[in-house]
Amino acid sequence: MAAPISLLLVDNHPLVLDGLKAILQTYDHLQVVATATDAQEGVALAAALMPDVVLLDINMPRLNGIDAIERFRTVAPQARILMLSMHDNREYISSSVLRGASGYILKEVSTGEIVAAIETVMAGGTFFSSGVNDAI
Amino acid sequence: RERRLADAKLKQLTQRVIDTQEEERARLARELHDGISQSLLGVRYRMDLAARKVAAGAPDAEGALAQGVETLNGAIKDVRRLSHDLRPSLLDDLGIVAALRSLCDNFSERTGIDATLSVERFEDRLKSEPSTALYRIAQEALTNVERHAGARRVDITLWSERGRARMRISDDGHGFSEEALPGVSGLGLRNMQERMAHFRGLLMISSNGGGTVMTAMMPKSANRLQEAS
Amino acid sequence: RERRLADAKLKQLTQRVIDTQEEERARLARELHDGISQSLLGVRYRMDLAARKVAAGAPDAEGALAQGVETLNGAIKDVRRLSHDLRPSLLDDLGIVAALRSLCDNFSERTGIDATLSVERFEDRLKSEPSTALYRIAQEALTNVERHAGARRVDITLWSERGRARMRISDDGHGFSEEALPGVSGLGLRNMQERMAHFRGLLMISSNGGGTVMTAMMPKSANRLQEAS
Ligand SMILES: Nc1ncnc2c1ncn2[C@@H]1O[C@H](COP(=O)(O)OP(=O)(O)OP(=O)(O)O)[C@@H](O)[C@H]1O
Ligand SMILES: Nc1ncnc2c1ncn2[C@@H]1O[C@H](COP(=O)(O)OP(=O)(O)OP(=O)(O)O)[C@@H](O)[C@H]1O
Ligand SMILES: [K+]
Ligand SMILES: [Mg+2]
Ligand SMILES: [Mg+2]
Ligand SMILES: [Mg+2]
Repeated sequence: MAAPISLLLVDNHPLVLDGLKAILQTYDHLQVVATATDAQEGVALAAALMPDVVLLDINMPRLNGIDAIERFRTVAPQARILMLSMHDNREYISSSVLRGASGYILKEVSTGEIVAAIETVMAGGTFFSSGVNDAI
Repeated sequence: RERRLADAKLKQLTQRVIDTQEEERARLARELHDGISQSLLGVRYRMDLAARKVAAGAPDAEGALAQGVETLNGAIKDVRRLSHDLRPSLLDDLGIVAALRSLCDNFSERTGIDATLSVERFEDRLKSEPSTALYRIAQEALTNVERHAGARRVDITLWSERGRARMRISDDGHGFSEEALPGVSGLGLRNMQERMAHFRGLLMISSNGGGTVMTAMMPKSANRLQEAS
Repeated sequence: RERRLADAKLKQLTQRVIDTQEEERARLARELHDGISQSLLGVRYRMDLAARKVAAGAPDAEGALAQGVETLNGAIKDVRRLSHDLRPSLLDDLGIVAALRSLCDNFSERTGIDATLSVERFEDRLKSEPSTALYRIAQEALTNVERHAGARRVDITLWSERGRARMRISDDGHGFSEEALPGVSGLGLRNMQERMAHFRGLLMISSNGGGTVMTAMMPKSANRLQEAS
């Protein structure tokens, strides 16, 4: 069996991190290797752990997710960036893509969809979740 | 000149209101976005987890559900608190007496300053807007007591005088001098008086070394049913 | 007499300012209390139901959970909308251009009036508060276009003039006469000008049968980094 997809979760809200981690861990082909509540900390972890996919929140104090994309790309070029956001706003989506994110999904979509997004970006594709498609 | 003065006063007031409103909006938006939304997402993921465990016949779906319910209860409390701060539904549902009582209770609990409500021969016949005005006045007065008075206790008394609603708020703090009054710095006292003026009521303020007393006097026209007096 | 008139006008305006704020709070409180709270309680019941079914080994716990998740998603959307209306996080995260673009998109979609944003040699160096001010001015101007202009299209242009931010909002409606301006009825135009005045900026308003043009001019001091001009 292939090695599981390694994931780094970055979100400033612990309840989101805990919840997301708990559910993603139940999938055999996924492995959450680290979580960070701060984008800067996330970048450092990405550099150290070289995850396959980074799930990245947008609204975070200090450094926001969109501004952090380039830093992740610099320290861990192989990592796919999947934005996980509260906003279905076109402006957020286009800036994310422009800066190098491979996908953009709303936080409240089903876990099945989050997993599908992870698999898609892992395979080199792009993924935009249901609520987001209307916006682009 | 008079007119310019009035204009300047209005400008200053508008400016203060715009500032406070913008701050309030930003604060609320943050609470909704960073607090409540995120908790709800936490619940969302727990529910998915529970559903997955149920589907797989795994044993501890109940654990995931319990965690979700706990987070959800917290979020429900936050929503209630926010909406209550904005406009106490108690005011609409139970009237001014219950709303003020709850205001006093919360205030005492939060600040440690003893706050009590006495109701003496008060007939609640106020329309909704004057009720809100009295509630806001009490809210702002308590805020002042907390911030400025150095008081150990504050009493709110509600009564009616020939059908006219009256509310007195008195604290045992160090008071303030008359000179502090007409300053433009504070919005609180000014707002209180404007609110009363709007209903052709009056707010009397007196303060000395023994504390501060504010008396709000509503006219009969603030009542729901108007009869000859 | 002059003075009494000015005073009465002042009172009336002050009252409008307070009333508007109170209305906004009341509306928010209602949405939180009647809308979001109730949805969350609904979710809560579904989760309890699911937990009991799981405990009893009953089959369709997943059905109850799915219903709960659906309601929860609705509540999350409602919270998002509320928080966005209060203060668009776009303004903080991506700046005024993105926020105005999104404002135009939403406005067009909602009203059917064509709204576009043009950005011409604009360097976004505004501090946060002046950014918010421009956004609010655009919001209020669009509201006026919707309510009063009878316009088919409105254009917002953003540019910089020797480092100073400029925003022009023009519509192709029927405009209004100068006399309509100094009336006590409206708060909108006055608020816009107050917001600009606060940053030592200016709001120019001109209107004729061919439409209305508002130009907001920020001074250099509204920028983050101040250099000699
Ligand atoms: N209960 C009180 N005890 C002592 N001093 C008071 C009391 N209430 C008001 N003051 C004095 O009166 C001043 C004006 O009060 P006001 O509520 O108008 O403004 P503020 O509280 O300073 O500011 P704001 O209410 O606008 O946040 C206060 O700064 C304070 O010095
Ligand atoms: N774009 C416009 N086209 C035509 N008339 C306008 C436009 N903007 C403003 N007006 C006129 O100017 C008046 C004043 O506008 P203002 O925004 O100050 O008040 P309002 O919209 O009437 O009320 P408020 O904004 O306080 O809810 C309006 O009543 C309207 O007659
Ligand atoms: K796993
Ligand atoms: Mg966040
Ligand atoms: Mg005060
Ligand atoms: Mg208006």
